[in-house]
Amino acid sequence: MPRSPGDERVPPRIRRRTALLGGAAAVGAAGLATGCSRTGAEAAPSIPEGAATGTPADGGVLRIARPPASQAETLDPADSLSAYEYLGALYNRLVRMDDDGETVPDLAAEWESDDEGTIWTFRLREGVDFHDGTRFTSADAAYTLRRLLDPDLASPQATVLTPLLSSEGVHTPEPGVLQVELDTPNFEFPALLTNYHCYVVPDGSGDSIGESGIGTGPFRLEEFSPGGRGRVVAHDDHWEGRPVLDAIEMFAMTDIQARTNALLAGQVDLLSQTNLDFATARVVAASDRATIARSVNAQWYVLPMLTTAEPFTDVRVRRAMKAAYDPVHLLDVALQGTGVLGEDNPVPPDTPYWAEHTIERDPDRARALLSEAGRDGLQVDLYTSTYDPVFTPMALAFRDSVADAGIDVRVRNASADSYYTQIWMQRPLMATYWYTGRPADQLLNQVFRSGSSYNETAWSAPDFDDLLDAARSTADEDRRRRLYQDAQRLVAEEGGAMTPMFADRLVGLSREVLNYHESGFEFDYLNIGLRP
Amino acid sequence: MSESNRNSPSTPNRATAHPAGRSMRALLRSRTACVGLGLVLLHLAVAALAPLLTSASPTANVPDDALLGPGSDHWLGTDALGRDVLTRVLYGGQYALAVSFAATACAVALGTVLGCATALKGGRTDGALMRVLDAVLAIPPILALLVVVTVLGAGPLVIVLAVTLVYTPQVVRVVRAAALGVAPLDYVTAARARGERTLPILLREVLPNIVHVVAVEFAMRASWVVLLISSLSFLGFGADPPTPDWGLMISENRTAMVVLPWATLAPIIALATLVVGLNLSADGLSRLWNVDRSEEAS
Amino acid sequence: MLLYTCRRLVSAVLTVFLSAVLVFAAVQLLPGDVATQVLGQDATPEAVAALRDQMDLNRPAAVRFLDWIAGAVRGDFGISPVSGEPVADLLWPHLRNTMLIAVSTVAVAVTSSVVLGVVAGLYRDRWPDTLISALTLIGMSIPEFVMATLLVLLLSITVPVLPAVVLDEATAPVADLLPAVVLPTIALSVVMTAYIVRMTRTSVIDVMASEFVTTARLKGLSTPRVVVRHALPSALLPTLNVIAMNVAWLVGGVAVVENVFNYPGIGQLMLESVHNRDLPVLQAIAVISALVYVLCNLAADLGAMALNPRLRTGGGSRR
Amino acid sequence: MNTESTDPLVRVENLSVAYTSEGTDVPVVRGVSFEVAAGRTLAVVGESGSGKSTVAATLLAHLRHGSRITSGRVELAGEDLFGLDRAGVRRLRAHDVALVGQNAGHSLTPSMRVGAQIEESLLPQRLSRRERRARVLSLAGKVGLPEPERLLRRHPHQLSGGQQQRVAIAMALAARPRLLVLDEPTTSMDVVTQARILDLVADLSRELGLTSILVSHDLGVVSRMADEALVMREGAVVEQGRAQQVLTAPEHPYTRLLLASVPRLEDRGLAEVDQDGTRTVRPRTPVPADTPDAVSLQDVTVDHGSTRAVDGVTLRLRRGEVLALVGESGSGKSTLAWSLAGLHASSGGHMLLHGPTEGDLAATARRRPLDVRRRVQLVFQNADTSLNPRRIVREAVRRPLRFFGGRSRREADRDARTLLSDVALDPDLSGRLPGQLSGGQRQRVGIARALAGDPQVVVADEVTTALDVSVQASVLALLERLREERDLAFVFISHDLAVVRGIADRVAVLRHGRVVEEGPVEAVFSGPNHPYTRSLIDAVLDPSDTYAPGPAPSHRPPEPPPDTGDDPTWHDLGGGHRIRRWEETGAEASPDT
Repeated sequence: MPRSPGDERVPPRIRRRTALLGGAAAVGAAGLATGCSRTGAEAAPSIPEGAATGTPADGGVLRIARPPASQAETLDPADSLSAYEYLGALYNRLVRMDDDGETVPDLAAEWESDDEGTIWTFRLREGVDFHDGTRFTSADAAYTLRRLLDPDLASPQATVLTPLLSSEGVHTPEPGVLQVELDTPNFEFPALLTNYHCYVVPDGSGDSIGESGIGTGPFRLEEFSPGGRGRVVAHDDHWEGRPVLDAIEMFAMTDIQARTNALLAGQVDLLSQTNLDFATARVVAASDRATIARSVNAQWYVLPMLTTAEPFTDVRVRRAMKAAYDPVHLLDVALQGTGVLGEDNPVPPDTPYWAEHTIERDPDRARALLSEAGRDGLQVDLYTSTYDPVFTPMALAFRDSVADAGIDVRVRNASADSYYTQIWMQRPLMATYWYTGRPADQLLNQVFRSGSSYNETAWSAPDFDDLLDAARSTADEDRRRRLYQDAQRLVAEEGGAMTPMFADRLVGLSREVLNYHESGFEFDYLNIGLRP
Repeated sequence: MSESNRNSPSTPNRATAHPAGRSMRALLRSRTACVGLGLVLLHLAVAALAPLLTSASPTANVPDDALLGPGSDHWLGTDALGRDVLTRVLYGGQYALAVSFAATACAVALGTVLGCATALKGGRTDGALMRVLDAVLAIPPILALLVVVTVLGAGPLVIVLAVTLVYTPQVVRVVRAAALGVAPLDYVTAARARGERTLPILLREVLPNIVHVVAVEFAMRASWVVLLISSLSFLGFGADPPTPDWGLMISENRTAMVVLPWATLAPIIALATLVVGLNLSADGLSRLWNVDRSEEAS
Repeated sequence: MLLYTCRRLVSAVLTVFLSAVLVFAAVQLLPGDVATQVLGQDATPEAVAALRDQMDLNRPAAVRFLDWIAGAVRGDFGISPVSGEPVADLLWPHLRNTMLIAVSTVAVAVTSSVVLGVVAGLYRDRWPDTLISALTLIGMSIPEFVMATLLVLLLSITVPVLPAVVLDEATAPVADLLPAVVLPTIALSVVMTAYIVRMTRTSVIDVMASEFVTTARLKGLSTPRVVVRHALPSALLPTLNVIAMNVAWLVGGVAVVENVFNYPGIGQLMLESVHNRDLPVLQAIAVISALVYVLCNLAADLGAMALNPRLRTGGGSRR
Repeated sequence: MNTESTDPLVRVENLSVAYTSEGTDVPVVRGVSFEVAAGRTLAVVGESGSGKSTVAATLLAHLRHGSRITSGRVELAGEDLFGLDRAGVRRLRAHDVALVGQNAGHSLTPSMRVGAQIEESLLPQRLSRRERRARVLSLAGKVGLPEPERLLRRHPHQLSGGQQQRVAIAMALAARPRLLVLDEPTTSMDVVTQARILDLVADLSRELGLTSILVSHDLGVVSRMADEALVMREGAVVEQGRAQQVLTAPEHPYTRLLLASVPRLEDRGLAEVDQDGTRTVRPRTPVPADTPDAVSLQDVTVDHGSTRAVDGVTLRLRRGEVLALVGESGSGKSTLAWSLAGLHASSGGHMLLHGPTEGDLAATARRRPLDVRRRVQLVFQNADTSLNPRRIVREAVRRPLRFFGGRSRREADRDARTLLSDVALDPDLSGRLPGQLSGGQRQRVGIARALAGDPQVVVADEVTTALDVSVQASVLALLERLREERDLAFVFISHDLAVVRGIADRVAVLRHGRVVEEGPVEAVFSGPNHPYTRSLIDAVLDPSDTYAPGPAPSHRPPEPPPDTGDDPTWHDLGGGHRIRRWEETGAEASPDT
């Protein structure tokens, strides 16, 4: 099973007004996948495992439907409201992440650190030009990095990078070399630069980059309107070679149902950032115009308990909740098997640093824990939304399965558009997800470290923080891995996040599309094409 | 001059019947009203008796039974969570009927009181109230509803409150017009000449004579409220899952309509027949009682 | 007549003003500070204070209202704190797009419903009436979101002749939006036609039973002449109101249909703004909708004046 | 078409019409037969529900929705009207038969200019536009529309009732019909206008040699207009013959009853009518001059907004006396009555209640003390709307009993039954709803309700206007009896001088809110009079009068009263009879503009 590594995802875009109410709904993905052959009156069409490959036609225009980040979205990669789909087409980073979660070269050809893990030297690729014809140098890379650290810009990635370095530590010894001097040793530093906020922009372009979109990527910007449509065209002089397509058109659509209809009606070719529920996926797969491609383990689902809110301030209640629910039931109902168990550990299975760990379901223990905490017959509201079609089935299945432990869950539906402003990190218990594809270090630091901006459970455990610090500064790979694994176990046992499962993303795309490949935050814009 | 014998007092069957019996019989003679009220009663009965009609649970998720077509175990198949569609449709009326009827009742009751009072009071109070109500009417109902529901959360009580808020002005208009039609009639004048107070005049003389308008208004308004609430559910502001509610079911299953038609069609049909029933009731009753419905524009 | 028109105009302005007051007051009552809403949970107190200052939240409500209304009159509805753009820039394109649907829907619905209503009224209780009445009943009973969904399924997905959703943004040229207008127009027309047909039918039946129509018939006039010259002007009077109400409803209430079609109209903007608590936009939408509502009613009244000479001459009944 | 003069133009044979109601046939017309010769006028007479309008409509091949012919045929010049196809029916209506309806205000299309409506009737004649215009103008002149050029461009609501009816007549004549059907053409008009319209129709019929069928409930109108008469009752013909014959020597008891019930100007008291149609006039015993006042009015004014409806009226009403207020609509008589009953506040002058209970009547009902309030009671004109349709008769009477008398429910029920029998209603009807009663019965309930307050003064506002003549006679008799039994004073408002003649002791004639003449009934009806009073008296049609075919009787010129006294406002003729001085202008007596 391929794994999906990656970098970060949704919460950075909290302010987006995405999606759809109206839309899709509860329903789970279902069974067709392995092991689930239904003998119901209606045999479901099977869902293909991957996208079609082959030799595409030269050129062509691909139409992508995407959820807008906001009506005020921008092409500035560092901004919290950046228009995600454009970034990969327009820009490059110094480094990117491959399918196995390893950091690999992009604009940086190679890199190394000193023994302490404090001074990192990146040797940059030569002969790379920006779309406006200017040559890419280390000045651009340094400018990009310093911008990310600029407190006025308030880039989400700043919260990850600021503890490590300051702009004084960024040096450009020569045009082809970038040197970064960290404040604290970190052997995972390059992995942090795979984040999609770290795309390289031209030196001094800060004021205009949000509209100009000038980068080194395979496509250059022709047209962009925030929250509306846009178009990028092939950049003939791209350093990796000209992309297959002539152009990509992007259409912003908040409603997941609208996106699906557009695909089914042949108005668009690909649905970006859209996980289709299983029933819809079946409809799409059955259509003669469109089909489904899976992005395996592309997101992990989580029910974060806010550890600063009653009743989850008590670790016994958190443990009781974790012991009470049946992840297998959740996986069956919500995903119909198109995923794997999470065991309350957000690091994807089989990725570097993954800790194997299991949690036993035990309703009786849950009852005992609750009674110990004085919370017999616990009643909680669980917020969900149509933001993602899996939330509600997951919440309903959760509600079913904790009933055995005497826990009464009331599922409350909240509006999708304001879900991440009104509910997330505000309500004691809700349903959410993250895209996989972020390095373990970034994940654990960003989502679980005390005081981190995306710490959705508001968990604060000094021993956990210490483990992370120790891991970062440990040069020895094995030792580092063990430290990270210890940290994961701590999350699973004491943290506030219930992570029932990793899910495949069911991506809707036209049958005309060839060579679609996406993993984590890496989308292959270069090779995607249309059937000849 | 009236030539017909229709109102002639000598027609014997009219003269002897008890008033209540008479209106009952008239009702039975109006096919429209009968069919309409019959449909509404059927829905009420099904909603009330749902637990007896089906043994399945409307909320239990059975992943192994997901997305089945119609069959002997599940007459209308199952939805994506393996819930029996027929069971959910049968239970589905409970929420729609309870919330819609409660909301309509509140709006109509409040509107009737205000409408009668303002019609009898007349003068400046009436003018001012109507002006304010006009201003309220000018604000799109869906906007007001959405704002109230977003701010207060989407509970059934909130929806009742919001619908009352939105529809009361319209009821006031209709009832006021009806009351204004009654107010200058001589029997009201007679009561005023006796020096009776406003409340007894309202209760004894005016209300009994616009009760039919109120009844028609109720039926009509209820049909709108049912649709409105289903729209709210559709937009995600209605019932919380897993409540079996028609609007929610339509919204949940509509994407899969191609492969799973009944999960969407069944709640649509249930919703439509209820609305048809309410509309037919309103039609039949208004024709039976000669209610002028031109004020109903809103 | 002029006097009457002026009086109606003044009262229309007053109604809109009152609506504005109500909307503004209601918004003030909303729980939660706008500044906190906008900046989110982690905002520093200084940032909140700065934004409050920028948004003028520290001044008394009455002063802010007057400022706002003064701006609104000039078409300036302030700045949307969510998108940072002037509200007017968001509002006008969306309003224009909704008007596209509204105008075509009105055109389709009014023509078809008046024709159908007259036919039903003339053939009262015979098969054309039964058929039309049954169809309108169905039209009224199916929620418009269902109608819209079915239309998409039918005319966009199964037989792909029309776009299922709108890919363009609000500011797209009208020509680009036109194909996308068709399905929403059909979905809305069905519902609207149903309501107008019923009203037209009832009023045609009433008028056809009136003494003056009987008199016209007894003069030996042809049926078309009786219907068109004698009956219709009076029969359309009550219909005007329904039409006005429906137009107003179109502007305020198409949210659901626009949602299904991803149509960048005022309803869509409204839904977005509700979710984002973009209050300045909501206020502007409310006031604009109120204005449209009042204008529609005004138009209906003026139309009634055209159809009913009694209103035209000040209503002096000398009988 | 056969136009041989010996054949009757119209022949109706054994015509029966029924309508279907809730599955059963209800007959409306039963076996009616008659003929009308060309150039003659036939009157169809009957009370409400007699089927007379239905018969008239069949002559235009018209039946009401839901009605059908169950037997018989209707012929015009030998052609069966109900055998015609659509085009034939249109031809018939466009060329041969025209209708003038009861209420021109309702029968003219409100959205069309009246000129256009007349012109429409000319369309079948295929004239040029100019010819049509000319014809319309000449027609307008013929029916006596003043300033036709201007009036024809108006809409119906801008015309007075009389003008509207003239337009309707012009419209009917435009088709140059052979038969004119007049369905209650003057019923909704005041007497003076009625007289003028009737004159016009009579003149035109003669001039154009029209054949007419006149439907009316008013025997006076019939005697004025018809050559022949046909009396209908409950759908069947009870008597027919030459009009004069039918009206002076009726054979059928129903016709006799009908005729006897018509109040006449020459009656010197109230006529009592037996079931067989014999009438006895009981002469009025004058109220003694020293009887104390029940109500006195001094310079009373009442305003409706900015218009003055009642302008300085001074009147007195003695105990046991009936004071009639007479005038056309808009004269202020009803306003004055409503002020007395406490429904309008007066804006000036004094209004006092005398007698056992005394009080100021200037205040509205709610401000009057309960005991004053109950002493002045109102009976309404329209029995249909004066009773709450959702309350049974007993409740209608019981409510004031309990409200005023504070009786217990049981006492009130008992007293209500007594009251109902006092107004000659079967107490068994007390459980009925008003909709289940006849018009006369309803009016009696209204009277009983007024009596429940134990009043000293009853204000009766046009209480018999909406009733058929036979019922009117019995209600008038009831009022007279109650007056005697209870020593009641009545303010009796009416526009019908013949009724007033029978019931009133004194008469006050109102015009534009002022009293123009006041006096004992004998004195007023014998004259001399104010010209306005005179025109009202002259317009009364009496069924026993025979009108010579020819010009209408010329109105007697007002006799100048002998100048008495030097009051600048009034001629005082003695005996309480006084007449307001007037300017000698023609405008005084011409309401029909």
